[in-house]
Amino acid sequence: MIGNFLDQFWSLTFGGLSLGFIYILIALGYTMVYGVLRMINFANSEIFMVGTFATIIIIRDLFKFTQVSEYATGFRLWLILGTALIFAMLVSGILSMLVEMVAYRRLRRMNSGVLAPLISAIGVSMVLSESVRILTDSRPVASPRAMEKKFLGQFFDAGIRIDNTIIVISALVLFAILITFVNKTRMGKAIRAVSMNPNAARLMGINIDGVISATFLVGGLMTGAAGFFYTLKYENTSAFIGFELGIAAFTAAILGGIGNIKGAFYGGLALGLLETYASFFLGTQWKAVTVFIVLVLVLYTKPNGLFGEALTQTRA
Amino acid sequence: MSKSLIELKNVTMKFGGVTALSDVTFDVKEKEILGLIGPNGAGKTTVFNVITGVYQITSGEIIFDGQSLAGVKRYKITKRGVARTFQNIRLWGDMTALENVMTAADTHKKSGLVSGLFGFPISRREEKRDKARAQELLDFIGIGEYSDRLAKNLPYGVQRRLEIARAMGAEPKLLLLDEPAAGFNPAEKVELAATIRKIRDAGYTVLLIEHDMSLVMKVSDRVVVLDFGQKIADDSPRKVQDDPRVIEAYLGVPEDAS
Amino acid sequence: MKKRGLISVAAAAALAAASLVAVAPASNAAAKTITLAFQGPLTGEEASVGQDELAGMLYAIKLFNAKNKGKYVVKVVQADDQGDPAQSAKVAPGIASNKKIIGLVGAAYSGATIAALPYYKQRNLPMISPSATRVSITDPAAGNIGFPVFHRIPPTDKVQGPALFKLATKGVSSPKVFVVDDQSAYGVGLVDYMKPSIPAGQSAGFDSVSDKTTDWSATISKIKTAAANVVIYTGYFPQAAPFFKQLRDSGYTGILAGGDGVLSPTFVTLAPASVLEGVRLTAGTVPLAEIDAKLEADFVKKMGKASGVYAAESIDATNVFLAGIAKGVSTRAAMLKFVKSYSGKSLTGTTIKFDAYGDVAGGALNGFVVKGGVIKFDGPVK
Amino acid sequence: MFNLRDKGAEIWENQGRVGRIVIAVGAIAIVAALPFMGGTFLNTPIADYESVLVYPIAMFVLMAIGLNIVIGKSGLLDLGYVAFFAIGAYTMGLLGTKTGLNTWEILPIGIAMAMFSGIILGVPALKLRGDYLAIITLGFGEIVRIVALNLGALGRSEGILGIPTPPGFFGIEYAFDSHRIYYWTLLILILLAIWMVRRLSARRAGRAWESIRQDEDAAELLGVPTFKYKVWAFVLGASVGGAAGVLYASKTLFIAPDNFTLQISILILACVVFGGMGNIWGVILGAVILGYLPDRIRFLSEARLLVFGLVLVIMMNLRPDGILPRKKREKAIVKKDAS
Repeated sequence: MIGNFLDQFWSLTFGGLSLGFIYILIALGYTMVYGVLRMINFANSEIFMVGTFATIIIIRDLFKFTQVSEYATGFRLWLILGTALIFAMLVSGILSMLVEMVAYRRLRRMNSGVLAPLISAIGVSMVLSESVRILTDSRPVASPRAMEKKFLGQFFDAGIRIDNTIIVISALVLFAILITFVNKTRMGKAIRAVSMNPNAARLMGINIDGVISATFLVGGLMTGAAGFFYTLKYENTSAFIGFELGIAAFTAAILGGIGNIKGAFYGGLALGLLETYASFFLGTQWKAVTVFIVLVLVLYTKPNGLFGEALTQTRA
Repeated sequence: MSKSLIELKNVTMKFGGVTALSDVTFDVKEKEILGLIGPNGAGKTTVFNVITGVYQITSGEIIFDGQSLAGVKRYKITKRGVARTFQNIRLWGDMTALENVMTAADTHKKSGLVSGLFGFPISRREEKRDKARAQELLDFIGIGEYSDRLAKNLPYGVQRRLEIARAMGAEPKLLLLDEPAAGFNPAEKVELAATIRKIRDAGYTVLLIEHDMSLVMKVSDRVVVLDFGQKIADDSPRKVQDDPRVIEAYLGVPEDAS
Repeated sequence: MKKRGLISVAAAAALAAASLVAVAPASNAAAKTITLAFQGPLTGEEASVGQDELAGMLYAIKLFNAKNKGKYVVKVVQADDQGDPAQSAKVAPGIASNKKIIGLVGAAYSGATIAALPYYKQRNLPMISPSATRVSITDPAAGNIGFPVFHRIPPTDKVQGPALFKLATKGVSSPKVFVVDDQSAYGVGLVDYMKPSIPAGQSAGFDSVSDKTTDWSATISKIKTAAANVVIYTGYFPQAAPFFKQLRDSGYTGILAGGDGVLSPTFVTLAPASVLEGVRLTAGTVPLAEIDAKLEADFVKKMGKASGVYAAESIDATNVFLAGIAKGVSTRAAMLKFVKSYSGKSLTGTTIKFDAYGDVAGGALNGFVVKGGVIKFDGPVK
Repeated sequence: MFNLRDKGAEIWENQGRVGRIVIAVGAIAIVAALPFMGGTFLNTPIADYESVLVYPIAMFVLMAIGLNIVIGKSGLLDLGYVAFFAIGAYTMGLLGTKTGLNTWEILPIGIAMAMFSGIILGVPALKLRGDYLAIITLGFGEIVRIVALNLGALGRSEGILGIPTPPGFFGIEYAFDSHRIYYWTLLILILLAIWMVRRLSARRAGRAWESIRQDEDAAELLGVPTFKYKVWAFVLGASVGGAAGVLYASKTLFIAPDNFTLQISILILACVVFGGMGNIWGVILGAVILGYLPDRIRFLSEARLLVFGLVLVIMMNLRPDGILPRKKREKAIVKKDAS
């Protein structure tokens, strides 16, 4: 078994890493919102789901790819991928803001506690997934392949595939942009201020509603990007794709330390690798069990999550 | 002199690199009212927090009623006889005033969940006894008429007094009052001073944090002064007022008359 | 292809048979209303299978109603059980006590079927399932759970399991077979009945993967470690397509195979044609487009979407009831008697005749292979 | 604004002993008579009205009362409540098919199993920060289901078949289709659970839970053994879920992992919040409505779950504290912030 594991180590690791980067981006959606509102945004999984469909709309309907098309190359390929990424991000970002307006805003103004918005978000979640299900005749949908899945090279017998490489690099870039945004821009600083102390932020004249909208927008943009990368890598989606991935990403956010942007990063990576290794060693059916046992152990020894700093620091 | 109820011996409390209490030693005698004063950030509330077990002290020792409090769970410290109020009111807003006091009084109940569920005689007896006692306490503190009102709906002054009644509900030997007069007008402060004395006369020992000097000096038997986490004075109110180190500590830090 | 032509003829005959009784249109007032029911998942996560089967049933009824205008109007009560036994247990008594309903197509899932059966048996409601393949339902040794009301069109896991293995390893000189199930009762059942037919030394391993899985890299690593050259997936098409795709993309070049849960026209739309080229599938029936392209075209025209998984089975199941209605059957007892003694052609031209326990007697399995993005009939599995 | 909860409380409080007994008996009689009202507008299309009364409605009510102890009383967010339901059901399934024990003998065993697993889950989980409890409990619920799905002894995905119905007594027979009998049995369990919760609420345990929910640190500092009472809340909630599970298995004769998905946990949570967290009458009303609604709106066909979701969003926005809230909502005077 160990020998087999070593044989497969690098290909498992690459698979786990690229899955981990997708988790990171979705986890950011959870963690940003948690940072400012201290709430689990249950609808984030459906925002991701819509992001995958937005990607497919571009590739299949705008650029007319089918399952028997020739692969795109060169400038056209980058144009397609770029358009799809931006479209997915925008659709998810705007949807995320709408979700905040519908599910959270009124309740927040009424100071209603944590649970009413949670149920309201679950309701939004049901509406979104059932609407998409009806629109898709209840069937799964695939994205036609626009880019050939070439191997760029070998690393200890493990192929390095182009889509995984794109995911890792782009996700890193997006993450760097996000960190810069949060630390350097006016709005980013406002978001941090609200997450540290909403009352103080309000007294300082920060427009709380605006900041919260912006947080949902940014979280949605990241989640939408995850939808694009997911579609690029796996090429399949359905109205209910968000549920499992949402829970996984949420777990990742907690594993890393929720409310903490860096935590989402480490948590996503850790979860991607953990899931892949555990599936290989213990059988895929025990993956979820392993993940949760590890989660409990981690939280037991490090109450702020695996890589989380004290709660108030580097919080989004 | 009567014997000490609680003794802090060389207590040091560090948070990372910040030393909140440095080698603090003092005691509170039985049936005494001890005032604990000091400028903002001197470490007064930290003293409360280390006594009640919110923080584990870095070094030193706290002896309460002859036993060390090191590593004792917070609710057990309360059970041994220490109860406190909070500087920023932390009542259970969705409970009535009476329930607030009764909850604290539950500390010493022998009957628990199971006997409560099946209505064992001991549970009924204790329930009846504590209800009467809680009402007595509310009357004692002068807010008996509010017993059926939700705590969150009470006027500010009543909430402050309810904090005291609730702490007394836990039948403490030592009562820790954290700025009980905050936000009070002069008339209310006079009333409060009388109440604190009355509490002591009823057999409680009181450790009092208060910003209002005149109130502290009026009610305290003895005053301990902290500055930057260190004890700088420990004497009768009159002598402390004249202590040059105390005056220096407060100099430049004009006292707010709140 | 000769075979295909033959099937088309048979299909045409079957359609004609279903509408044989269509005499000259009588006055509308004389039309007799008969109610059938469908039970399966119509909302929620499992809705894909149920909606596709329902479309097949409605299609068959649309044809029948058109042919029998003025004589019969067949209506359908749609009982959504979300594929969940708990939901089924509250829907079933409602359907069972609705005396208008004289036949039920469904339930789609075996678990929901088992939960519903006590009620249908009690009220003597004949049922024909297009997709509940669990062996125990018709196994007298398991306690006659389904007898006498339960019937089904597809062959059971017991028949399909070994056949799937046979098809997957056909023409492979030294097969090393890796089997992956989807943890559903369907997938696990297929594997359980396949296992005894795997000769010693030909098994490369097993994996059991939740049907919510999206990333298959761990399973793929196991397959590579085991150096398998045949991979069989026992589950449904929504997971089969991404699994096969990821496996191929990782460089696997061996054989891919799946059962009737994969045999959906949607399957081939879920991955590039080059990836699915050569995938082998088994099923008791044949997709509509393979039977006759015109049939599929007509289906799309009438139902507004392409036919889906278990479409032919649903149409066959419905046609059995419709044949009874055409013969004037209007009560449950009569319908049950009719179904028990029914013998007729399926869409594919095979004979549908139920044995005492409700299985189609001598049900054989067909093999299919994906070519150029289309599922092609490849002869019966022998 | 008219407040249903306060109005109801007022009527109740203004009654003497006799008046209260009359109201209680009358209410129970009306509820017990529900199975006979199938002919009215209450009837559900397609699904059988009396079955719907048993599952989901009565089962949901029972589970919601149990979950309410955990979440409404003590403020602990439990997203894996279905685990206890599953444990009760599988206890019944295993013992009912493998041993000669009958439902009534298994009921206490099932409850004990659920309580035991409540301790297993509660002791580690309740030591963690409150925010994390949600994900840990969610994981626990999934673990229970996955174990059932993978253990041969539990029938894996095929589940357990042929679970016996409860033996009758006093001439009452529990046939699998005597929905009314099950409904009335559940009603008795529900009344027992209501009795338990009301009894505890008025005493030490209730006060301890309330204080924990509102300000846990303050509670601990005023002598409430918070950890112990949190575990108690978990264990009592589990016991109710376990009881529901035993009866459920004994009614449906067949259980499979598919019956115990995360969706059930979320639905029960929705019942509690939708009805009015912490107020047992609200919780019951919430469970009745959310259990009943999806079957009542079956005429919407494909769109019914979509409409169900919409109802959740709209109602939560209109009544954030639920239909019958805990207590009259007033502007908060006290501001809590960390010391």
